[in-house]
Amino acid sequence: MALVLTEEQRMIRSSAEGFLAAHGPVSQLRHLRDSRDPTGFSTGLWRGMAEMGFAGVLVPKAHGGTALGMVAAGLVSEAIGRNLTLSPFLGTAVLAATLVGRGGSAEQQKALLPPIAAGTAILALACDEAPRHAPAHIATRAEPSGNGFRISGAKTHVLDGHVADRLIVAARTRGCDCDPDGITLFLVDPKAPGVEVRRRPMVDSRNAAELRLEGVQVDGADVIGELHAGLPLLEAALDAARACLAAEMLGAAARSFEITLDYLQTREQFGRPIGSFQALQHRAAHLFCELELARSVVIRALRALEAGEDRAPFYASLAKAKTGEVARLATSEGVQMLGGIGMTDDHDMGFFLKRARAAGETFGDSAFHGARVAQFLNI
Amino acid sequence: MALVLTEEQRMIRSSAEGFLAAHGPVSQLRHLRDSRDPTGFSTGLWRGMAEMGFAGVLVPKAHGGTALGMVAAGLVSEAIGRNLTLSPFLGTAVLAATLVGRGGSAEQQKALLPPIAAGTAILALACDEAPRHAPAHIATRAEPSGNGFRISGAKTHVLDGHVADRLIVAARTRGCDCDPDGITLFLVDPKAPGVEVRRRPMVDSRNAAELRLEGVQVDGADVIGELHAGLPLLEAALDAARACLAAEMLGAAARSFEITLDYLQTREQFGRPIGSFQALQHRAAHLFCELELARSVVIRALRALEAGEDRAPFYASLAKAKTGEVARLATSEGVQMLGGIGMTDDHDMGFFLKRARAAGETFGDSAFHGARVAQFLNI
Amino acid sequence: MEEPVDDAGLAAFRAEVRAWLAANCPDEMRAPLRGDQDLCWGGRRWVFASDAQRIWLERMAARGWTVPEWPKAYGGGGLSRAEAGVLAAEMRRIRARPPLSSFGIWMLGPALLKYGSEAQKRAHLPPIARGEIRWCQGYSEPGAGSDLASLRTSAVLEGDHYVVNGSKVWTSYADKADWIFCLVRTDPAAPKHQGISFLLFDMESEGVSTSPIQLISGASPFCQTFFDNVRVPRENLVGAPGQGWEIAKYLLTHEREMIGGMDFSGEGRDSLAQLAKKALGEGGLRAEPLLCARVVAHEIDAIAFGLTMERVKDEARAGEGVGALSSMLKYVGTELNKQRNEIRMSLGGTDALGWEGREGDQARAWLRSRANSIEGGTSEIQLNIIARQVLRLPAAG
Amino acid sequence: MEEPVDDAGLAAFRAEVRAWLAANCPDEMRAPLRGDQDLCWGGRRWVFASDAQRIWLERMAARGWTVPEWPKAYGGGGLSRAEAGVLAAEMRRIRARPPLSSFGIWMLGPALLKYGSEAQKRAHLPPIARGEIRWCQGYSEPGAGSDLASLRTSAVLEGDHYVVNGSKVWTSYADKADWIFCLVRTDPAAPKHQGISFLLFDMESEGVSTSPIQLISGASPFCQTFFDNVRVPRENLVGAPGQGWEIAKYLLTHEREMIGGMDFSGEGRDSLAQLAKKALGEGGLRAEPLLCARVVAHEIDAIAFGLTMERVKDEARAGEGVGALSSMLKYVGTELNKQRNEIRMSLGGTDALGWEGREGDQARAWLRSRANSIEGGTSEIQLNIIARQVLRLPAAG
Repeated sequence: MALVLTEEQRMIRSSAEGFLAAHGPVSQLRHLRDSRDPTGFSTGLWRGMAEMGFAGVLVPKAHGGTALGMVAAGLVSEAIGRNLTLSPFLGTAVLAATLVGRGGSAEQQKALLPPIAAGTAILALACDEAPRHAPAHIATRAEPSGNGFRISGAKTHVLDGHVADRLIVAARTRGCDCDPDGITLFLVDPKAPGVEVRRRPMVDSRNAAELRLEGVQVDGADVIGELHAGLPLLEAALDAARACLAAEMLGAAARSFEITLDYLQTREQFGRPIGSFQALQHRAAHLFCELELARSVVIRALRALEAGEDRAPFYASLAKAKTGEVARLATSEGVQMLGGIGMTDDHDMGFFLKRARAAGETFGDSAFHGARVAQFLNI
Repeated sequence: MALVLTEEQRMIRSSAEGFLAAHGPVSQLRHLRDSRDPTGFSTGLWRGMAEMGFAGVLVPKAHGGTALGMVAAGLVSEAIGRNLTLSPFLGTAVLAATLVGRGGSAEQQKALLPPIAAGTAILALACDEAPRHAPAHIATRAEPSGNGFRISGAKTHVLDGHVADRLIVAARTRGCDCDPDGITLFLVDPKAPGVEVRRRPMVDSRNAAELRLEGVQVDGADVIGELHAGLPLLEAALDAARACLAAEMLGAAARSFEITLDYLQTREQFGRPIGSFQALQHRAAHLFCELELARSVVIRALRALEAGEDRAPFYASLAKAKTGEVARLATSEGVQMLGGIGMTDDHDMGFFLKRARAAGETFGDSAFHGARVAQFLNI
Repeated sequence: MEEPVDDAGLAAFRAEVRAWLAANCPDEMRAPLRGDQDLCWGGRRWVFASDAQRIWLERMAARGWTVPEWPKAYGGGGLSRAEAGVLAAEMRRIRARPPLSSFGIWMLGPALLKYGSEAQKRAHLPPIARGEIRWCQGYSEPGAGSDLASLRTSAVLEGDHYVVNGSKVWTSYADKADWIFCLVRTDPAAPKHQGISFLLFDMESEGVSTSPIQLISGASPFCQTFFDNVRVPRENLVGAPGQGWEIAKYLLTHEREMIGGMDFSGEGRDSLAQLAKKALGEGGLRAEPLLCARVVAHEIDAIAFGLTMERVKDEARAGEGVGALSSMLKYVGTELNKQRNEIRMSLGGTDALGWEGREGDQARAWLRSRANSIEGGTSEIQLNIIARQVLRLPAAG
Repeated sequence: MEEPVDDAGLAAFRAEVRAWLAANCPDEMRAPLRGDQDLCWGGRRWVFASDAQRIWLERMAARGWTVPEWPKAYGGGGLSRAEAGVLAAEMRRIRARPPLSSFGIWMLGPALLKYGSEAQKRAHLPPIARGEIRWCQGYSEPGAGSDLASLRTSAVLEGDHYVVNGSKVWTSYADKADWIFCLVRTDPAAPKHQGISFLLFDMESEGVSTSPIQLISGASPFCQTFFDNVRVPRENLVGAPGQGWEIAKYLLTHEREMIGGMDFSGEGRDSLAQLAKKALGEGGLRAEPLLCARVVAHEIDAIAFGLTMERVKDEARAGEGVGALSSMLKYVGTELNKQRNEIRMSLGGTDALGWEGREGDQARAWLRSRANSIEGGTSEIQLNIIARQVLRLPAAG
């Protein structure tokens, strides 16, 4: 399987990069943060991304999507990472589109996929319940009630949960708290009685809501996918998101490396450019190599997911584990090599550092995915 | 507790260093190796070390020792590490002296401690049974027989086992293979029927025998310490040996760093000393810091053992874990910075690399002791 | 910590200190620092966080124990090094907070004791000891970065006054400080490292202005500071004209030791092992071997570093001197502190990503720690110093 | 490995290759290499380890598949890059050993194809392809180390012959080689990098002597080689006089790629996960979280590196070129191989410390791996190349 991009994919990459550099650059993030924007992204930009076909990248054409596939979703994510673009791309266009696209009933698909592709509906996945990712560990319970269920529990780190039109909630319909079996996914209206959403701004200027559900009534038709057997569907969507996060971290790492290189070439100390100091040269060269490794695992994971390979989850974890470390290294080296200026809020480097941390933590950090890789390798 | 050496300890250090540099230097190791010497060390040197009081460093004065204590034992070990001196110091003067000195009966002490201190008896501990250290994991069994026991099993990595006058064998008198309870230590005559000793030369030109015991009869009076409760005694002796190995690795690491620095200062490439290249300077400076950390944990462990602190095992593991990594780094950097010349057998650096590996592996490597530290820290 | 073994004199002193602390250290001051907000910096404009904070400072200052080893004549405690060690240990034992945090104590004081005139010592040291005057440091300049000696702020002697023009950057808390100790160029014709002098002046002098720099953590502990024809009496020059670089280097050594050791006094803080238990529950780390491995490796190094700090101090007491080893402490200490904060963030998981209010404390501490290896001489500068001054490796090029 | 998807032409070729290999690759040649001792180097004095080894070489050479992409006219297979990829994949599939290991194939061949005269190609390439002539490389000189261009071996033209004087070091298997390709200084007056030429000569020429260098692993794969008035026909100079440095750099790129990739073709070797299971038993790693963490981190990087090799090759096929990226492959590949050997030693525990006979294989492989980051340009040189040629960072001082 070739690990280079096709001509079409190159075009997608350059159009995503061009569009986001123009319409969703770092300065937009800075502005939204400084103005304490309650939405946390530009709805205008999101409409623009929908027009570009990005919101529907994983939505079938029959439902108004562009169906460009996982590699394209990753390339958009990489451009998002390069520009630190704020948008509901990950939660809506990747997670929700995968969940509904793969597990949704015909009615659900018809109702939800077109607005996802059009950028008019925002969905949010409510999965994690503890600070460290553990998707099989679900204590939120859905008890049969009437012709549906009553859901009670608490969720954390619900990306875009504060502005979501619909929530997708993982709840337990049977079994004990960490049983892989017995998990079911539900569509929940955030305005339904018993739903409490608290917006939580994060270090990377994104928002992830804290959610409380107290006896929230849903209909039987709100189940996405199979009753009790929601975990494989959930994991499939999470793997898509993890690979896109890996691509995003790759983009962020690559961009901060470029900024760092630029600084090394121009900044002078002791009468010479600091990039002429061999100790920094070797660290930069090492970082370059790490970025090349990261690039390889990301494209491999995206291709594996696109082709539906059995080993796709393995490659998704490999990519998330490796890019998490590389993005941490790239942004840390960025701040260190920039010195004082890199510590100031005026410079963009801090935003990359913050995003690398948050993206690294989301849906399993390098330790989580390293352990998952170990499991696949039977270590 | 002060972490600097006393005046007396400084004198011990300089006399050990002076004596071994003169009488047990790296060239002696090279000669013994090249001549495929079957003993593996100079018996003349060992007598000299006994005369210097090193063989009896842990033997009470009443039994002819110098009773200089654990710090002194560590300082001798450091000098051994600096010179890569081959001798039965670790097995006889540290392990056996501790086992017999702490656990031996009056008769055993009277019989064994004076010849240990005089350098006329060589003892060897037979503990490990698998390639990775696990002192509680003893499958060798000692069944009651007559007025004593019959021992059967196999042992590996028995330091100096090929020339030992007496073996000290850890065997199981009750319980299952990895039960901490039920381990007993026995004095075994290597010439007794059923004992088979195979000399095994190692990468560091030392010898560690493979031992087979088939129904070896020992007397009840050959038990060292308490029946079934030998593990704490064994661990105490192992901790003394681990701290001495840590000190030895510190010495070896420090010496190879000196050799490396010397090379950096004199070797020219591209028209300048290679030590003027900043990338190498930073790596050397980092290594210097690591050596300082190693020095601190070694002295702390030695003092803790000497004072019989409760936390002595913790500090012994801390020292073994840290110096193992530092010695690996120092010798690896040594070979790398020396380049081709460091890869040749003509240069001494390879001996340091090999010894660092073997000493690091003996009685638990950094991973083993890191895990033990974690246990103590309740991680 | 084991009970220490003292000789007779020290034992009596320890008993006295222990009793005095028991009677005089307010309960509220016996809790670990939760963060920078719990420090007491003193100065003309200081607003005490609590009566306990004020009382604790006053009582300690009255005994001279804010600066235990300074001579009594200058507001110090006149303690021997061993006695000061006892005081520090006894304070740690009850987890007493430091009564006063002060660049005057850590940096200017030692420099004045060594280089200052008798008049300068009598004028400046007692107010430092009592926490009445808060000092800031004017070293770095915009564009100079690690190349400190390329500074351009000028001080021209006009009659009895130096007239200072230029600007400084990364001056910690310049907007809150009362006085500044400042490197200025008094002889523009001399080679780079000469011609630099060490000048003290009041931040309320006409022509001084400050502008805070916002950091990635959201805090603004540093300022850019501008000097526009600031007139400074010539008796405020410390040492001789042109001796500034020597004084600065002496003082940087103190700063390095302080920054290196800052977060590793240890006793007041939770270990990562404890934090892991809080974050993941008892035994929770075992489920994550990779995170566990990182925690263990860090703890080993942190303990080794703590022991090294102790050993270096012991050796300094034994007369071996610290000197360039302060670069080692600074480098290792700050790199470890960054690592500790990285691991804390991992242990905290998505909880630690919060940003607003107290929810953001951990993330802000993490971002703050990133500056450790930049301020007070970058890690790269420390490695250069070690390579050149300790290892005696040849100069580049 | 997934089954590949070929277009029609390739699919037919794959079927043919698969059938041919099934019929022609001796069973004994379908086992993973146990070490260097299983390689076949060929040459005048080669003694085959087995009939199978000889037959395998003869059959592959007859098809030109020892050098699949070389033109048929020079003993090659004349395959396209895609076809060569198919052949390599099919060989991996049955774990077929390489029929021939050869510096002639890896290094001299590509240089001759690019810079050699038609006569030189016809004279030297076919014997390389058939494993009849074994080559060694004369680059490094005593005292020159990484500063390759400071070489001093001289070649002075006297009539129709160059007269060569000097010595080389680190010449791999010089004592076993038939011919040498050698960098010599033909113009001592020219600047350092100019005045160097690329010369071929027979090691049996009068005046050539070799002396093996014993390594820390106990093996002696390298020699010091001495030239005392060796007379070499002038037609044995490749390219133009003074073009030697250019040819050498071209050729080093090939060497780097080879060394970088050497131990990571992967399929024939056990993964560390498998080795851990052998050494510690099923699940044995779980008892040691710290060792486990090291194994996992290595495996992640090893897989990432394998994918990167693949990607770089794909990009080269797509016309993007490898160039300076070979330094990346060399640096990462060799550092990973050293790490892999370190971890193997840890997994092997005290067993791996054995030294005599087969018991010493693992320790010797570990020691051997240490040279990876020194030979063929040190890791430091590779990082310099990346910094300067890929990242375009400014020259030092």
